Amino acid sequence: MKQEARAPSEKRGGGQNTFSYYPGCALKSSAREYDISARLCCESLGIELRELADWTCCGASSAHATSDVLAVALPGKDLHAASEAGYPLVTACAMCFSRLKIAAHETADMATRTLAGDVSGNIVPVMHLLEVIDSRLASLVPNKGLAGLKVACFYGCLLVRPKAVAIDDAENPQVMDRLMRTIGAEPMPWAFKTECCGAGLPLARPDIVRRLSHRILLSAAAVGADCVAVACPECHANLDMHQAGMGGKHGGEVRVPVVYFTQLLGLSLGFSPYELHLDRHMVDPLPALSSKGLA
Amino acid sequence: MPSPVIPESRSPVSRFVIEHSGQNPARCYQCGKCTAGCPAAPDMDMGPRQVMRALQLGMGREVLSCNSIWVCLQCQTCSSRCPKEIDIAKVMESLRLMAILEGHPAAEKNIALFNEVFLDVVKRHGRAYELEMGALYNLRSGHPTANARILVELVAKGRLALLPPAVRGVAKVRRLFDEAEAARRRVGREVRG
Amino acid sequence: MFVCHCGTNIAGVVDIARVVEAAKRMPQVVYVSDNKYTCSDPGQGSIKNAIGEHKLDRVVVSACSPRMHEKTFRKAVAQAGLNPYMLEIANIREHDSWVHAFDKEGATAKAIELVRLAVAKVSRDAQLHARQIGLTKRALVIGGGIAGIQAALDIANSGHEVVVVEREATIGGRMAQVDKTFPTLDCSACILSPKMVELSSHPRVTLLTYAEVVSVKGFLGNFEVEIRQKARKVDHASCTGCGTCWQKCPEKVKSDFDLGLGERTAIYIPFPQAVPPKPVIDLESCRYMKYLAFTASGAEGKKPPQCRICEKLCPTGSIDWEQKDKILTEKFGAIVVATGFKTFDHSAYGEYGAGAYPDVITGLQLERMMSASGPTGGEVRRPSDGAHPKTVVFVSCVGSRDEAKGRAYCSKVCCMYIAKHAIMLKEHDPEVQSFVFYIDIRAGGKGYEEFVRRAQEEYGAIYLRGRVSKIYQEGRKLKVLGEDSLIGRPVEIDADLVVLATGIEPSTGVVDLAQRLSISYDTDRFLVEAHPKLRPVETQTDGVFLAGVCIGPKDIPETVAQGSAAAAKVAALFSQEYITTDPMTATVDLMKCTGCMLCAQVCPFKAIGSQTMRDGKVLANVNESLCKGCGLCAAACRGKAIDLRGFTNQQLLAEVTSLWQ
Amino acid sequence: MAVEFEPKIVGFLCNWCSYAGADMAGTSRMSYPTNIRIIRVPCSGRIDPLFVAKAFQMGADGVLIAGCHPGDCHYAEGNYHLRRRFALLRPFLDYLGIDKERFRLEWVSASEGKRFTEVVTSFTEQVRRIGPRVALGGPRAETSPAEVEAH
Ligand SMILES: Cc1cc2nc3c(=O)[nH]c(=O)nc-3n(C[C@H](O)[C@H](O)[C@H](O)COP(=O)(O)OP(=O)(O)OC[C@H]3O[C@@H](n4cnc5c(N)ncnc54)[C@H](O)[C@@H]3O)c2cc1C
Ligand SMILES: Cc1cc2nc3c(=O)[nH]c(=O)nc-3n(C[C@H](O)[C@H](O)[C@H](O)COP(=O)(O)OP(=O)(O)OC[C@H]3O[C@@H](n4cnc5c(N)ncnc54)[C@H](O)[C@@H]3O)c2cc1C
Ligand code: SF4
Ligand code: SF4
Ligand code: SF4
Ligand code: SF4
Ligand code: SF4
Ligand code: SF4
Ligand code: SF4
Ligand code: SF4
Repeated sequence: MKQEARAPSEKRGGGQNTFSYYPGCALKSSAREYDISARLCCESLGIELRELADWTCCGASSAHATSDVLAVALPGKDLHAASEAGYPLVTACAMCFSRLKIAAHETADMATRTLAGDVSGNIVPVMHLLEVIDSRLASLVPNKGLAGLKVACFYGCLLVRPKAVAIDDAENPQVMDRLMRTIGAEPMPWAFKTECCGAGLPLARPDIVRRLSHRILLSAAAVGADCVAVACPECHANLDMHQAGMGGKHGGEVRVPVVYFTQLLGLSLGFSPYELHLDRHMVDPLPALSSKGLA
Repeated sequence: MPSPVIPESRSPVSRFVIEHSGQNPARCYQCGKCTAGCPAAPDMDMGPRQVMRALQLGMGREVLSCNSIWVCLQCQTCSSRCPKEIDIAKVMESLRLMAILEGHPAAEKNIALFNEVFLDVVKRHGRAYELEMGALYNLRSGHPTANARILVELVAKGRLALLPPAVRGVAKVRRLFDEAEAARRRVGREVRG
Repeated sequence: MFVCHCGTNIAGVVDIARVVEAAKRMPQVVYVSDNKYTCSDPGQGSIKNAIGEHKLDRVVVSACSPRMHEKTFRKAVAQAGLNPYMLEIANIREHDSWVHAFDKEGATAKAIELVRLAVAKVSRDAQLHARQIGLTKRALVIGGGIAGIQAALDIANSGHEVVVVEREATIGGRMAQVDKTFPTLDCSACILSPKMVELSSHPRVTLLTYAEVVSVKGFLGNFEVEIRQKARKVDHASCTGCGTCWQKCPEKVKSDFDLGLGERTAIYIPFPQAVPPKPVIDLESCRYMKYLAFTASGAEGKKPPQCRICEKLCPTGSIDWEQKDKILTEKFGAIVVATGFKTFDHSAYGEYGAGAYPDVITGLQLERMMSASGPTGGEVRRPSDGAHPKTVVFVSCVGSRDEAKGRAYCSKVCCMYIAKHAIMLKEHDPEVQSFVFYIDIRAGGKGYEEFVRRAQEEYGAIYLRGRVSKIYQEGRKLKVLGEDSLIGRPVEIDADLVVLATGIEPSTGVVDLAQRLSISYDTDRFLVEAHPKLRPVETQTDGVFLAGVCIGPKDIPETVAQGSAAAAKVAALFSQEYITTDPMTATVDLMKCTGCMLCAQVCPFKAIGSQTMRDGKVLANVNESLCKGCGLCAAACRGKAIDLRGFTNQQLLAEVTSLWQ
Repeated sequence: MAVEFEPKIVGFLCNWCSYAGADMAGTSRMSYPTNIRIIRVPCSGRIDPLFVAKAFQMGADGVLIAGCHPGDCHYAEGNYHLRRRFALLRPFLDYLGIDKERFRLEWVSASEGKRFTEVVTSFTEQVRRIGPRVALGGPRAETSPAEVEAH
C-alpha cells in the first residue's frame, strides 16, 4: 500500500482526481475567461478542483521585488492552507505557480516559514494546470477537433525557469505542444516560446512590455500561427491587451489572437466559444476560429 | 561614472550580495551571454554582465543607483543560460532588496511605485484589486488617464471585477505584512549598521 | 661505516670525530672511517678496500641524501662483491648539517642518531636480487589518427614491429576530415596521405582497421592482447580496391565521415584516399543483410530485395558473406594509446536550436564542405537551400568553458580553426563577411597570434567579444543574439550560416579501454599521464604510453610531437635485451596469509593476485613484475603476512626503536 | 626556570615528495630545530599505524607524517589510503591518552623545502608547548594551542 502511495504518477497528481485549486487574483477579475474555461475543461475531464478556502494573493512579482520575506510568507500562507486540505495544489496562473512552488522550495529552510505557519512538515505538491492535464493526455482520446488550427504555444518565463521549479525544458518546452497535437491542432515550431513578455511592467514601463510582446507576436505571425496559446493571465494581458498600442515605433502592426490553452482544449471538448468566453478578448479570435470551421 | 577604486572588492554591497544571493561574482568570466539574452538589456544603463563586473570591482554605489535592478523582469533567462551557473537574477534581486533596505532612491520611480501600490492593495484586501490598483497608480504617478482605453474595454467585456475582493483571512495577511516589514527593518539596520 | 666530511659541508657543522667515536661503540659496527669526499674515486676505493680487508657484510655511508648517491654507493659495494642492497645511507647533510648550521651541538647529536638508525636498518637488510625478464619487442598502437600513425612509423623505423589497431574502416582520424591546417594553411590530405600510405606499406607494420582491443593481460614487456577484427564481408586479401562495388551499390545512407552532409553506399570506403583503399560492408544498411534478417525473423509481409549487386559485379569474387568477427591474440612489449577525440554534440544547447536548424553547423562540418573531396566538392553551401552564404557567424566555446554543460575546460584548437575558417571563407568567396563571437582568443603557439591577427586585419573578420545567448531561425535568416562586451551593448546579427566551434571530448569507449589497460582517466574522461610535466606520454602503468588528443585537447604539431615522444619511449624500452625489475617488491608469508585479499584491494597496480595452495587454500600472490614497491599492501595487511623488501616491518620498527638506545 | 624541554620527534617521510622536500630545505640551507629524526618510507601509504604506535610507546614526544599532496602520489593513491588510516588512528591515540596535538599529517611536495621547514618548526614548537610525555596513558596537556591541519 505504502509503495503505491509513493508511485511517481501519484506524486504528480496523475493517479488522483481531486485537487486544491488556487485561481489567483487575476482569474477572478481580468482573466475570468481563463478561470471559466479551466473549470469547464477539468469538469469534463473528471478532474475535481476544490477552490482553496480563503486563499489570498501570492504577492506576485511585486512582493518578490520588494521583500524576500514577504515573497515567501504570502504564498506560504496559502501553502499552509493547502497542506491542511491535503490535496495537491493546482493553479492555472504561471505567476502564482512560480511563487507558490518557489516558496514551497524555500520554506524548507527559511526562517520565514514560522511567519507563514509551519508548513515544512507536509507541503503538498504544487502543480500547474498544464502538468495535470498533461498527465491525463492518454485519457484524452486524440481528437481531430481542432484540425487545421495552427497554434503558437507560448510558455513565457515562469513555467520553465528556474530549473528547480520548471515543468519543462527552458528553451524548447513541449507540454503544451503535446496537448495541442492531441486535440488535433498544429503546434508551430518557433523560437519565442519562452521569451519574456514584459512580466509585471505594463503600468510602469509599458514601452518595454510593448517592445517585447511585439517581437513575440511578430514571430508567431511569421511562422503562420492562427493564434498564440498561453497559460498565464499576465502573458495574456501583455500580449493581448497591449496589442493595439504596438507597432509604430517598433515596426509593423501585428494582429494575432491570444487565447488560453484551456479555451482551445474546451473547444475540442465540445464547449461553445461563448461558453469559453472566447468573445471577450481584445483581439478577437473568432474570425480565425470560424475560418477553420471551429466557431 | 567615477572610476573604481581597486581593490575594493569587499565593499558592503558585494558582501551583502554574496551572502544574500549565495552567488559569487568572482565566478563570472564576463562572457556576456546574460546580457546577450536579457530582454531588458536595451533598457538598462548597465547590462547584467556589467553589473557582475561592477560587483567584482566593488563598485557598490554605482550598482545600487543603476536602473537595471529595477527594470530586470526576473525572467531568469540569464540564470538559465549562464555557462558558469551563476544565478544572476538572484543577484539582481539581492541588489534591489539592498537598495530598498538602504532607502536608496530607485532609479525607476514608477516601477517602485507600482510595487508599492500593488502591495498596499493586497495588504488592504488580501488579494489584488485591479481597479483600485490602476486608479491609485495613475493618481500617484501623475498620469490619471493612462490605460483608460484598456480599462474601459475590460469593463465593457465584463472582465474587470468592480467590487473589491472579500477575503476572510485578510487579518492574517496584514499580520504577515507587518512581520515581514519588521524583519526587513531588522536586516536594514544590520546592513546600514 | 663511512662518515663523510663533504669538504666542510658536513664537517663544518657536525663534529665528525664524535660521530666516528659513537659509531664505533654501536653494536655490530666493526669498522669506521671518515672521508673528505666519499663519492670521489678515492672515497669509493676506500669503501671497496675496507669491504675486502675487514670482511664487511653490510655498509653504512653517512653522507648526503640517498637521493643523491645511493646508486653510486650501491655500485661500489657491488664491485667489492657484496650484494648492492646491503647498504644504507644516513643523511647527515641535507637533513642535518645544512639545516642546523647554527646548532653544531644539536646537529652532531642528531647525526649520531641518524647513524644509529641506519645501522639498525642495515643490520636487517637482506640480499635482494633485481630480476631480469625478457620482453617482446613488438608494439601495439591503438588508434590510427595522426598521433598513432606518427608513433607507429617512428617505432617501425627504429627497427621494431608494430601493430596498429584502428576502429574505423580507415586510418587518418580527424585530421583526414580537416581541409587545410592552421597556421600554414597547407592541405591536410596532402601532408597526411603520404604518411598513411607509408604506414600501410611499411614492412614492419601490420594494419588492423575495423578492429578493436577486447582484452589486455600481462605487464610491461609481456602484454597479451586480444583484438577483434570485425567482419567486413569483403576479403581484403583478394580485393583490388577497383571500386566497382561502391559505385554500383544502390543503398545510400548518410556518411559519418562527412558528418551527415553527404552520402555513401552500404559497401563503402569512407573517403577516396582511405587506407586501406578497400571497402567494408555496413551491416546495418546493406539490403542483403536486411533481407537475411527479415527471413530469419520469420515475419510476414513483403520481403526486402536480396540485392547482392556488389557480389555479382565484383571482378575478384571478394564479397564474402560468410565472414565473421575474428579474435586475434597477440603479444606485445609496449602499448601506445592514441584514441583521439570526437566533437561535442551541440544538441545540448537548446538556446542554439539543439541541432534543429539545418544552417547551424559545426566547425568540422565546415571542414568537410571546404574540402575539395568533400560532399559539396569544396563549395560552402547552406545545407537548407544550397545557397552560398554571405554572412557567416562563428560561435566559439560551444561545449567548452561551459560548466553548465559539464565542460569546464578549453578545447584549445577552436580559436585557431575559427580564424582559419574566416580566412578560407574569404578566399573561397570575397563577398563573405565573417563575424566571430569569442570570450578570449587562445592563440599560443608559433605563428598563431599572427594568424589570428591576419584573419582580422587582412581578411576583415569582425571579432565580437561575447558569448552568444541565442540563435533562432527567422525566415531564411538565422538571428544570432550576442553582446559586444567591449562596447557594452547587445548585438543581433542576421546570418546565412552559423558555425559552432564545438569542443573536443574523448572518443567513445575510451573509459572501457582505459579500464582494460589499468590506466586512469580524469573526470572529463581524458587519459591521465604519469606526470603532467615531466612524463607527459607515459602512464602509471609501465609499458603503456599515450599520445595525442586522448590526453587532452591539442593541435596537430603537438599531437605529432607526442606521437614521436611515445615512440622514443618505446624504442628506448626495446633497446634493452631484458627488463630489470626493482627488487624492492612485496612478498607474502604464506604461513601467515589468511587469504583475505585486503592487500589485493589496496594495491594500485593490481599486482596482487591469488594462488591456490595444494591444500585448497587461496592465498595472496604478488606479481613482482607489476609490483612497484609502494608498500600499501604491507601497511594494510592485518596479520602482517605481506611485507615489503627493503622496507620491511622489522626494519622500520628497528629504526624507530634505535632512537631510544 | 629549568632548561627548555627538547622533545624527540619521529618523522615518517615518503621518498618521492616529502623526503625530497626535506632535502630541498637542506640544499636551500634553510634552518629548523634539530629535534626531528627522519625515517624514509617509499610511500606515505607504507606507514603502518603500528609504526606510529611503536614510536609513542618508545617515548616519542611527537610523530610527524608527511607525504605527497593528494593527487600527486607517486603511486597514484597511497596518500589517500594514508589519510583514511590517519583519520582512524587519531581517535585511537586519543583513547590511549596521547594528545592528538602530538601527531600531525602534512602534505609536502618535493619543491616545498620552505614548507617543510615551517611544518617542522611549528610542529616542534607545538610539541614543546605541550611538554614532555609522562608515560603511555599519562596526563594529557590541558590546552591544545595550535590548529592542526588535517586535510
Ligand atoms: C574542426 C577542427 C579543425 C581542426 N583544424 C586543425 C588545424 O587546422 N591544424 C591543427 O594543427 N589541428 C587542427 N585540429 C586538431 C586536430 O584535428 C587534432 O589535433 C588531431 O586530429 C589529433 O589527432 P589524434 O591522432 O590525437 O586523434 P584522432 O584524429 O581523433 O585519431 C584517433 C583515432 O583513433 C581511433 N580510435 C578511437 N578510439 C579507438 C579505439 N577504442 N580503438 C581503436 N581505434 C580507436 C579513431 O577512430 C581515430 O581514427 C582541428 C580539429 C577540429 C575539430
Ligand atoms: C617566468 C617564467 C615562469 C615559467 N613558469 C612555468 C611553469 O610554471 N610551468 C611550465 O610548464 N613552464 C613554465 N615556464 C616555461 C619553462 O621555463 C620553459 O618551458 C622551459 O624552461 C623550457 O626548457 P628548455 O630546455 O627548452 O630551455 P631552457 O630552460 O632555456 O634551457 C636551455 C639551456 O641551454 C643553454 N644554452 C643556450 N644556448 C646554448 C649554447 N649555444 N650552447 C650551450 N648551451 C646553451 C642555456 O644555458 C640553458 O641551460 C616559465 C617561464 C618563465 C619565463
Ligand atoms: S553569463 Fe554568467 S559568466 Fe557570463 S557574463 Fe553573465 S554572469 Fe558572467
Ligand atoms: S532576469 Fe533580469 S537580468 Fe536576467 S535576463 Fe531577465 S531581465 Fe535580464
Ligand atoms: S658523498 Fe655526498 S656528502 Fe660525501 S662528498 Fe660526496 S656529495 Fe658530499
Ligand atoms: S568490386 Fe570487388 S575488388 Fe573491386 S573494390 Fe569491390 S570488393 Fe574490391
Ligand atoms: S548487397 Fe546490395 S546493398 Fe548490400 S552492399 Fe552489396 S550492393 Fe550494397
Ligand atoms: S580554443 Fe578558443 S573557442 Fe576553443 S574552447 Fe578555448 S577559448 Fe573557446
Ligand atoms: S592482506 Fe595479508 S592476509 Fe590478507 S591476503 Fe593479503 S597477505 Fe594474505
Ligand atoms: S608494494 Fe604496492 S605495488 Fe607492490 S604489491 Fe604491494 S601494494 Fe601492490
